[in-house]
Amino acid sequence: MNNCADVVIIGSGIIGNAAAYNLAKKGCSVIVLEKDNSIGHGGSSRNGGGVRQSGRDKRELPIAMWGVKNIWPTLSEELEADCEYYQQGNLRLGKTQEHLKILQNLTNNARECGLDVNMISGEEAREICPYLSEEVIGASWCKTDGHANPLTTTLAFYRKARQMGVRYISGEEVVEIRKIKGKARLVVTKNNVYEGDTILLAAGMESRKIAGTVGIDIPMVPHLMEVLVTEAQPDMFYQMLGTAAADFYGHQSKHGSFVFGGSSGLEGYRKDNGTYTNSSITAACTCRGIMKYFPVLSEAKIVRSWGGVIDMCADGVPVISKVEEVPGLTLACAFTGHGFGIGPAVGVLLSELIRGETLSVDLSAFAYDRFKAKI
Amino acid sequence: MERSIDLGTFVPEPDDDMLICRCEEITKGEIRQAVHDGMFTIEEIRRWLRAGMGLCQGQTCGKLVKGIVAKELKMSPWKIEPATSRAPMRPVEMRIMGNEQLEG
Amino acid sequence: MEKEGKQSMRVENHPILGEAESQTVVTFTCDGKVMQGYEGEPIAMALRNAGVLVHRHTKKQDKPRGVFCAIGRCTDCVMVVDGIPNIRTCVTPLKEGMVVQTQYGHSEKKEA
Amino acid sequence: MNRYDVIVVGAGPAGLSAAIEAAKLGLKAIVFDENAKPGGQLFKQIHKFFGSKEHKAKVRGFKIGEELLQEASKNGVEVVLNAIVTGLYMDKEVTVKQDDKIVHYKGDTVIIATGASENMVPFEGWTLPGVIGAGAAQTMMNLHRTRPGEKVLMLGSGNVGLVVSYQLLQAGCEVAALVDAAPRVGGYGVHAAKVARCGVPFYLSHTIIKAEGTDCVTGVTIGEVDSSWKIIPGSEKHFDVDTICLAVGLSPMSQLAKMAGCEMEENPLKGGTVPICDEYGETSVKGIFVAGDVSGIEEASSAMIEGRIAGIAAARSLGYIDEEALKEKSKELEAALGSLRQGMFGPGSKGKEIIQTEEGYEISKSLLTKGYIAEDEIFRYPGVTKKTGLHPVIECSQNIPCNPCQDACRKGCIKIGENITSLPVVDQDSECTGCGLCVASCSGQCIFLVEDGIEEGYSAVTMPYEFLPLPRKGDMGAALDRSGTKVCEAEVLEVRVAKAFDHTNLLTIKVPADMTMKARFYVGQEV
Repeated sequence: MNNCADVVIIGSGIIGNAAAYNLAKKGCSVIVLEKDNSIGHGGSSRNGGGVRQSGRDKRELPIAMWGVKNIWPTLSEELEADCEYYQQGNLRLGKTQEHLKILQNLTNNARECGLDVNMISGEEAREICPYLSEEVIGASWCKTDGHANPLTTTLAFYRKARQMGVRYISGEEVVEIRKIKGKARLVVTKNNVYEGDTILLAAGMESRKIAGTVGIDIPMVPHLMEVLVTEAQPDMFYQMLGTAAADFYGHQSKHGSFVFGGSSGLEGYRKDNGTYTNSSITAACTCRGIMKYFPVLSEAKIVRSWGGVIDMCADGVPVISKVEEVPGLTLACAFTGHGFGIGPAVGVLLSELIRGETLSVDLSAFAYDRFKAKI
Repeated sequence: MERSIDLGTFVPEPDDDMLICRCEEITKGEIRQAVHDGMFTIEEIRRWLRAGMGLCQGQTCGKLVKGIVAKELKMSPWKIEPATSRAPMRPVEMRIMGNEQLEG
Repeated sequence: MEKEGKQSMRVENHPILGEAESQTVVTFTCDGKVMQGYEGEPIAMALRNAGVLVHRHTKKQDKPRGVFCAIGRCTDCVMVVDGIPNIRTCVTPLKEGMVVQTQYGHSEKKEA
Repeated sequence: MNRYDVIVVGAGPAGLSAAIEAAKLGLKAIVFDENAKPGGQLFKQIHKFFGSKEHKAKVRGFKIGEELLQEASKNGVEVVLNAIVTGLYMDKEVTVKQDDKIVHYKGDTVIIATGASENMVPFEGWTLPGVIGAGAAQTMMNLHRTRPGEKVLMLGSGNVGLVVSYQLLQAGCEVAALVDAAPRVGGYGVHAAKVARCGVPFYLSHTIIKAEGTDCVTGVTIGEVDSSWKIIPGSEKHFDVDTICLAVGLSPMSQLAKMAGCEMEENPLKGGTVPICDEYGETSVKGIFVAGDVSGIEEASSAMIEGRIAGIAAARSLGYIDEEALKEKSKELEAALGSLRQGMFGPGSKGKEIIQTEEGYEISKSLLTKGYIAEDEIFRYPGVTKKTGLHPVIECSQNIPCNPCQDACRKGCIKIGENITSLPVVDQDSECTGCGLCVASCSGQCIFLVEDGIEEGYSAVTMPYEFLPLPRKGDMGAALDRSGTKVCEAEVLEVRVAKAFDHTNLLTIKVPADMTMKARFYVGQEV
């Protein structure tokens, strides 16, 4: 097999796969290298499936809005697979005045960027989603938000890219990126060497170590987030949910099960046994959080829980950027847990960035060299 | 693992309609097709089709799915990694899950 | 238990286990029909002895299912019990007055 | 947090044995089990166990369960039932669903003894109500005293399929056929023989084509398979049954070990995914041990010994005993385990076709394909003699680790010797008193007493009998041969019931002299 391609992508998550698909569509040859045995085994398969605009950082919002408008509505059709995209709004719930203040703030920020989001009362929230408890006194409501199935979406990009001739190699751990005559060109794995005109590093938290092999550091740390899933329930509601207090987030999937993400507050201090080991207390904490808002779910059985690592960036937004001192290297990492919803849009933008095309959305806020000391 | 290997064209088989995953009602044909679509690992099959993601979490069909995937990939089922194990080992109601007792 | 009728599958006397111990009979309903069983035995056993084999119909294909593993693993025998769906009847003890319903998909209602 | 020296997951033979052994050495031990009754599968196993008398041979499974429980409570082991271990986390933290709570515990050591789960095989209609696992059948009839159906077809001729078929017969079901895709019976020949002589036909090299019925099973079609497992056209056979029972093997239930981060392997000889462990059952995670089927599918007798070894090793790792004591204590157990693993059904012989016994006797082809030893094969074996007068006939033809018959005979008529798997030899010169203890002691029910010339032209045959209703002296019925075919009329001469026989009653029938070596079962006249 030919180990050379126009673009070598490291990482087969939603970002890597969406970029691979878009690059292939534009005629580039692409090789995708995945460290794990399974495609999309990192955060792309371990998130709440939110396709949100509300609640995003101002810098990130334009990508999210562009994606919701231009990519998501036709994505299932384009990939010929059901991404289970539901655009039925996002409720971010509050139970205290303190919560409402947080929500008001987020709402104001988003409205400044032109997003149609507004504050609603507890009653109005219950009209949208009648299963909410009386404890909910208000919410922010963005009706163009939604959710999709991150598992099928990530794999649908992979399937389509593979059909279009993108070469995937799983179980292929990258050891280093090597420069040739001043330009990043070789990707050395434990077993092989691959060569590309462009190297796209989209390996989540792993990206830090790999970027380090060409002297680049991105200030990010791993945070373990956990998700739980219930047995299938009768169809109840299709809004994406979150809370001001970040107790949990999630939705009911097309299948009927509820998928909820949550945290215990101790995410930065995890220890593991080599897998994304769940902590013994997080799922319980998430359940308690959920039941305060949705007492009706208290009999729903949890069938599985899992953990995933967020590549938490120092300033909370990703790095999507070429690297000046390492020509040939493009970074797409540090998504801080917001990567899925904007992933399909980022895939398009990366194909534009790599091919030197006009960018559909300005990416200057995501430069790799934006991190400065505080004083 | 090289994902661009040629598995030949997908040829329907007479027992493709047979259910394999009883919980999620996934058929043998769907699993075979998924392999041809590039889903080579048990995790990918689970995520793509939901086979083994239902109430019993693959306790009944796990070995069967492995066998089918292995056959399509023309490899030994013993070379195929089973799915990750995750808590809870049995379904647990949310109200019970949230009701922890940490002290004796 | 005289009221179980001819469909009863009880093993009253067993060459190794001997005579069955006497048990408390309780009354419950299955899809509205009044039935009897032994207190504390799995719901599924009382149903088997009342001649009920179909516990649910599946969501996608609407196919009948019943007891398969009988030890709470496979979850094929789930029914709606006292209004709660997905109850594993093979490991849930029978109680007086229980309301047991055939499960269609994820609830007791037949989906259109 | 609640802390124990050792937390044992699973109150089956391995788990209880582990906890008992650990508690005896001073460890504070707790056992969790998800079931309402302890004992794991033991309480469903109403047959007598094989093995040596030191390791509970000829005791029925459920009795062994009761004995283990008593021993556990005597030694201060806490056994918590209806307690589902939901997870095994870092630092050996165990979460347990108890009532409506999740209780957290920490163990200085954890012994995982979660046992096995049943394999399944799909075919058209396999989701119909009435298709059940063999474990389900056992649970229903032996624990809940409910027959799974009236008429059953069994798929699988391993020990589980054979034993459960026999239990179905004992519970009053009809077993229409015993089917296996393999060309040879997988389980012990003696288990097969006791099913075959009840008239159950064996269909080897056959598999289920489909289960019939709309709402539940009303019939089944099987067909013969060729060497590449394809159905041979025209070989289809139909049976009217209401139940199809699947006994197609077990897989280690090792998810908890995997979750805990133990290094795992896919091992066909052990039946599936198992944690890699050392000779004491310790996994790659220090302080986490495994014992019993979870570490590789074997018999319950092996599981008990593995459990005891793990319990002792846990004691060693916590400093309750020293290395020397560990070695000393485990030595005898390792030896016992080694002897149980001998023979043609031991792990070393898995998948191999055995054509002769260790002693060089040819294995009965009929036994392997039809479930019973053919008449022209029976005299090969050292337990079958042409001695005149009252004597035992031991139709034991395979190297199985079992020796209670040797001790049963006070006259020394039966010899097995040092090697527990050797075939029993009947000593022609020893006197037989006809006490029948050997008949009742044989877990495989393959010992008969025969006596020629009890009156002119007639012989007496004494056989083990575990069915109801129990025939009475003077009853007239028919004698069946090893294949379950009626061969002659028979009169019941005697029915012996004794506590020492433990429900294996001794039925003596009178048959024509030429039937002495044929008549092996009895059915009363239809009422």
